[in-house]
Amino acid sequence: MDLIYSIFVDPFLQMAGAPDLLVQTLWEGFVGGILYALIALGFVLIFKASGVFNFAQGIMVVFAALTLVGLYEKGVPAFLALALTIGVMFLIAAAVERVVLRPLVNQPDIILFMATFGLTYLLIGLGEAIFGGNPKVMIAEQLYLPKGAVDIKMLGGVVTLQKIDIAAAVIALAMIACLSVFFQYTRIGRALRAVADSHKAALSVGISLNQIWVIVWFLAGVVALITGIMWGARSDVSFALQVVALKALPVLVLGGFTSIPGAVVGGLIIGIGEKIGEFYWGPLVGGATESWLAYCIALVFLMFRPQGLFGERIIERI
Amino acid sequence: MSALAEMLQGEVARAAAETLLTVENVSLTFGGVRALSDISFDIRKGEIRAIIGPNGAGKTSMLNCINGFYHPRSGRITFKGKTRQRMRPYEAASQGIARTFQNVALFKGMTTLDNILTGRTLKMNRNFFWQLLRHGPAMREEIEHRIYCEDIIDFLEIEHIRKTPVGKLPYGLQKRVELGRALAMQPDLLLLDEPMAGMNLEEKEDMCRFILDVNRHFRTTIALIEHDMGVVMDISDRVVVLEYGHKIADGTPDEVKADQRVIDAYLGVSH
Amino acid sequence: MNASNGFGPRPGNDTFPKLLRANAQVRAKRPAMRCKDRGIWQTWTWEDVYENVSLFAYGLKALGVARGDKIAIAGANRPRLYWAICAAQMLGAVPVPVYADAVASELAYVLQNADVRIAIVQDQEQVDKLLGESEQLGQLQQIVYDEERGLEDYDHTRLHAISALIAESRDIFAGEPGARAAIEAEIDAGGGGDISIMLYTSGTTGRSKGVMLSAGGCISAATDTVAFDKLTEADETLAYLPLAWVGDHYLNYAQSFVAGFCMACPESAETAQQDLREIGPTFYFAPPRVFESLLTRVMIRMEDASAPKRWLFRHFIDVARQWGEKILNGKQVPLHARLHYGLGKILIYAPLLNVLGFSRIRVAYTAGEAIGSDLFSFYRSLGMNLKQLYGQTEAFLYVTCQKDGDIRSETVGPPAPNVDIRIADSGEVQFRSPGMFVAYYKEDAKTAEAMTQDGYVKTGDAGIFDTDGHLRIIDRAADVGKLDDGSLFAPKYIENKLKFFPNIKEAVGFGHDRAFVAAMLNIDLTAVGNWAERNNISYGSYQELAGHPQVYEMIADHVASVNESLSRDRFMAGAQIRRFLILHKELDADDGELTRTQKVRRSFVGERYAPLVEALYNGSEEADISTEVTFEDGRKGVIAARVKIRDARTFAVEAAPVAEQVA
Amino acid sequence: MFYREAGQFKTTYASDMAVLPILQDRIGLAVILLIGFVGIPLLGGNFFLQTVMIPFLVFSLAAIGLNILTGYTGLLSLGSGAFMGVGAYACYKLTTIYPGVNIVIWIVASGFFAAAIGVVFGLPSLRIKGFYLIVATLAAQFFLQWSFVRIPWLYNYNASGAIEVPQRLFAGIPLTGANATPVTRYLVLLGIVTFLTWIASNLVHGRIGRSWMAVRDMDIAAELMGIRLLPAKLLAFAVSSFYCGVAGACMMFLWYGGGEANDAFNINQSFTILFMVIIGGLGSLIGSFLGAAFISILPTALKFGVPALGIAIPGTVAEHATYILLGALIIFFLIVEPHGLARLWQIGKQKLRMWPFPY
Repeated sequence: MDLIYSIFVDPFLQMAGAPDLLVQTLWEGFVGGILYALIALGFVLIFKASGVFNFAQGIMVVFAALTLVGLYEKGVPAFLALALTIGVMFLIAAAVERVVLRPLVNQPDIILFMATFGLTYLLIGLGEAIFGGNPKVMIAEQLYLPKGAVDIKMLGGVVTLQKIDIAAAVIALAMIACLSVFFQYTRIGRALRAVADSHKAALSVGISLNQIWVIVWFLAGVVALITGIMWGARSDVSFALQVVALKALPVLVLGGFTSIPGAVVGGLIIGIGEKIGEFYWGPLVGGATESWLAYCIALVFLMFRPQGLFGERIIERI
Repeated sequence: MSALAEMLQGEVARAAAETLLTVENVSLTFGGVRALSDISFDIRKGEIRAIIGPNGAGKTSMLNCINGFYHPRSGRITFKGKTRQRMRPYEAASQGIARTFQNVALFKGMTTLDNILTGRTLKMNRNFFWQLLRHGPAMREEIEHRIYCEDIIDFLEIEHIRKTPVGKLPYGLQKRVELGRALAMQPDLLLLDEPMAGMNLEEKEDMCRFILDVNRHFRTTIALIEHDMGVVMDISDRVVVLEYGHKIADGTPDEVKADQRVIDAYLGVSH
Repeated sequence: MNASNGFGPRPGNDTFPKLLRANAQVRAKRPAMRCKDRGIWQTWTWEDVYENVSLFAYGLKALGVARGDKIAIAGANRPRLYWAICAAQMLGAVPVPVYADAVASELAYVLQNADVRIAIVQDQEQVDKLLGESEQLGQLQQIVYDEERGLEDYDHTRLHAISALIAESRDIFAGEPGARAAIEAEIDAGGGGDISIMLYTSGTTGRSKGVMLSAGGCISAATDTVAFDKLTEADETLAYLPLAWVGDHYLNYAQSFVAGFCMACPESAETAQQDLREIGPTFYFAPPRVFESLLTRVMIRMEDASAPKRWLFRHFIDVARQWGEKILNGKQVPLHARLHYGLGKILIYAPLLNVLGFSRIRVAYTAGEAIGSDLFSFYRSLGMNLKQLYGQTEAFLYVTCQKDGDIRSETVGPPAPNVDIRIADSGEVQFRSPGMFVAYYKEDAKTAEAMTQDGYVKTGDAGIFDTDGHLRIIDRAADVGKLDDGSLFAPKYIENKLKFFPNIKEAVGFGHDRAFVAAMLNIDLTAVGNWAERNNISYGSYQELAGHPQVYEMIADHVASVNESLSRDRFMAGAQIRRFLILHKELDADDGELTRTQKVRRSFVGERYAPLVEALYNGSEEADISTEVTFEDGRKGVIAARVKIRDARTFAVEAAPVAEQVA
Repeated sequence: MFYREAGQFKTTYASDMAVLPILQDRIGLAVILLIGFVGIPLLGGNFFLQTVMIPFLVFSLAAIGLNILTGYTGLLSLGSGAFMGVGAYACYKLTTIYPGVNIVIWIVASGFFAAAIGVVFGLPSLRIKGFYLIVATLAAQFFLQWSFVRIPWLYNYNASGAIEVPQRLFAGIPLTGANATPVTRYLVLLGIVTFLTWIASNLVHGRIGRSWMAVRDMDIAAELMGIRLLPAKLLAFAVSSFYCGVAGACMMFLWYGGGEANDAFNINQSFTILFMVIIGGLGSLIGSFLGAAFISILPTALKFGVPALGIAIPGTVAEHATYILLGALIIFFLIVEPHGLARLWQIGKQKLRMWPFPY
């Protein structure tokens, strides 16, 4: 009886009781969700254009961040380091296209998927070999990212917003906006969209498939870098992030593999969902539910909409 | 007068006795698009029934409704006296409806023999624990069904590819294997979706022979979709003609050939 | 006739049904027949076969088969058809196997000629042939078939399924014990003197004749050779040769009944190769051309192998060439050679034989035509005990056969056991043998022709005994001629020597009553085609390739080496080839240039290509020819060509030709 | 080259449908088993058994499990690590509650618990396909991993929070625990693996295996053949998890001799096993072994093999090298032979059968 109470009544009473806490939690969730969305975005970019389910996105984030920090530690000025890192991401993109994608073209999805697994291990190995395994601190202020926090009095309480979080949210949203514009209005963007539908179409636009792959993987790399910076600034840069990045999966499942807005919405649902869940229901089961709650949320959604939130209903033909 | 009435009664009674499957006012829609509207026809025991029509006439959708893959929005389908609204494909299968597909749907990773053996799945009932051993009863059952499949293999003259993975086979043979797989189910009603699509003349002739033989030997009722009018008219007893989801004619090949609407419908389509 | 020459039946089981009954007792559970069907080798033990044959026989009896009736049997090698043969013999009727691929009219001729009342056939195809010829076949009363497929809707008043017959009799046997006894009685009633089977000779000349063979004779002959080759019930054979050919009846049917071994029937002609590989027979027979095409395919397949493999292959094949036969013949061989050969056995020979399905072969025979020494020794050098025999339908096959370990390619070996052979003054080989035929059916005149007064059979082949008593068949006696200088001219002998070159497919030799020997040749399109590809010579057609100068060069060498070997032969040295040409078209049975059994019709070719023959002898460098041909689809057409003629290198005669030897 | 198939003809369907219809293959298997059961225990030192053979066998078992799910039924899973955990913890609880019962029985029995859990997480597979299914399995992975840590009852409230494998005897010989010699543990493990492999091959060669493959190759057609998708898929999940579970139990009791979920049964474990299946070859039992051998032995070979060659490399470097090499190899394999080692094996075998011919 009181179990039912503690599940279905008590949490809501708490919310009502301390709305400021609720808002705080929501905000936390929101920022977390944004970052999930960023990672998911990387997946979406690549999946859209090359149909490859790029499992390596997570490690790309880590790798990008590590490169940035690593370069800085080697004494490279922050923004030069940033530029160089972007260059590195481009090299990676080019290499991936040449070494992995081109030989595997026309292979079944599962094979390409597996190949990105291989890529993941490769990058982990490289990252650790070059930069060492131990966590690093993101060079936030050198990049003029704000630090400290603003306290907002509201609902008879105080909601604390980390400036970095606000920055993260803003930058992320800005970037998402840019990408959507890029896809909607630029020639390359349209070409990329075309590829998603049919490769011939893309060629007709006059861009070779290989170029397109390089471009999307590079874009994904840049997204990864920004994600890495943000995430790094909030916590620190470590390989643990790679497992966190897996949460992009439920996000994608919710948002659909090919939809940018989907990624955002999915990200927010997951982010907020798991924070709320952890904060209000977590204690019941001993806490630390973030590790799995995201997936279960996605699962529940899937049971009702197997094609995700934004995917359209599949009519099976035979 | 009353005699006539009786006669009619008799007629009706016999017709009823003969019909294996009746489709009544079936309609099917995909997100607003009407694939089938208000289709009715019947299939009698032991006949070869053809469903023809221009591309997109809804022929395949019709078959999909019959074997429960699609669920009609309205209308009734009665098979062997049992009427049903919704049912899962495997239920249709277990009631004795087998099916081949427009673009071959074989199990690419498996050999011809294994493909045909899957057709026996419903007839196999040794439980999981015997399967673990694959000896004794399980093996005996396996063999008994192997023998049945070997008869089919012999019947379809595909001995030489018995153990070839079907993925490696030429199209014509794949079609034949698929027919074999359907036959292995010992169906009461066999649905053939364009059994001769993309075949050369020789292969078509073979396939015709097989279809007729199946109908004769196994006394299997057959409903088939086919584009090749010549073939259809030769081998089928009765023909339903669909166009844009509507039924425009139904009757013996000659009747259908004579029907003005059919002629119009086919003027557009090249054959 | 049998009685007179003492080659008649011997005591013991003197008919095949009796042998079957005996086998059903001594080796009841051992396999007697197999047939690849429904994906596995269905197997019948001797017991099963005996049971089925008895039932079958009873069924036939019910259809009115009486002693002395002729029963035609047409179809592929199917156990049920072999049962049919034995069932007929049980009832004292005479089975008459017919070539399954014979066209309706040929079939009709045989059935008519043999007064067949009942035909037992394999399937719809054969039934249709018979029904098609029904007006010629007035005397044909019943047709019994094996495979139901397609016959369901036929009128079954005169049509019966073997399975049905057997099933009915089974019920009867179950019901009344008398039935079985009746069959037993029929078996006992049979005797060695009975006509056991009637085989129609494929007539190279004229209509084919029914050769009647006595049960006792067949069995004695088979008994001798079974002993000769030490065949036991443990052996296995693959019965893939035509039922109607003496070879199949002897090697598979007769010998398996005598020795009690198991014969296996392939699933179909197409799968025969695969089935051979599965069964892996221990006793095997094939005509030379089979071995030849097999070798060709081996070589072609090896061409695609990786370089190291090819090297291995060539290396060890050479080793085999050098030592293999010696080892097989149990000669003295140095140890290192044995080791080297042993290694080759592991790496090449054994696997190769395995892929070909020859791993288990103990005895293999080839016959029918002469076999090239290279070809012959290739298989022997791999360790396969391939031997030659010389035989005839009239002899119930064996006249001579080679002993293990004493084998040479150019002879057919010493007389088979209990066979005595003499060379007539005409040079013709004549023999008396246990299995020799009784007479031609309804052809007493021809029978008399074929026999000498003192009961020898004329083979019609010219032969010579080597110093060590091995028989050498040179040619058809009729064809052996003389050159103007009187030296012996055996066209077939020369032609064969030419044909042993893979590049030469057919050869026709001329020379009788002429100044010298000349030859017309056909190149082998596959072999020469390959050669052309490898030397990137482009060609559009057979004609173009045949006319190509380089091809002429190559062939000229071949002819030269034939002459070289002829020059070393005291009998043949005089008959070296002086001039030759390569024909612009392949000799073809459809044009009547070959018999259906692919034998050259020399005289016919001579007439047809008269201008070329003329040119060969009048020394001209080339000649025009135009001939009517029949195409695949039966259309007729004329092809014309200008054919080049070459002189061939000849060699000094080492020993003076001894023409008087034969004359 | 070693094959002598001439004369190996089948007169019964039983022999025709045998798993190893060719005599030489049966001989080969016998030899391998002989080496496994006799040769290696005699010749292989403890170190070899402990660091090479035992891990190899454990992973083979897990790989077979995942292969049944992914290779035969076509359902992608990233939860195998967790299912292994279920087996391990089940076995731990069972043997603590009933110490009397022979540990081997518990090791195998623990598979059933894994199977049960597997079915639960398999339920979504009816509606969810392809990559979407990964989410379900990830949910399993993380939820289970979480509960291993959060539910102290599972590890008997140990201070360490880890499984502490107790000593269990059979006929006086310690099978598990500190005193169990590698040889005994190896033999027990080999016994289990051999038996379960036999079972697995029976399954995949029979009706059930066919329906799994049918579902994999064309689920729609399969359903129209009368194969019910949900039962087929759930069965696959159950059997797969069973094998993983047993593998997990073996890992803890016969290899690690104790340990904690977060390092033994984490997501990386799931990945590793997936690699084994991919590299080994989807839908092939031999492949599972080849893949397991390849991926489980590679790191060891690097760690100990390279120094053995005289090149001294610090452990960390070796670890990184392993990662890099592994990643590179995976990509390499996918490029040269997407069907994995099993296909290579097949090709090689075919070459030997056709020797000296190329085809």
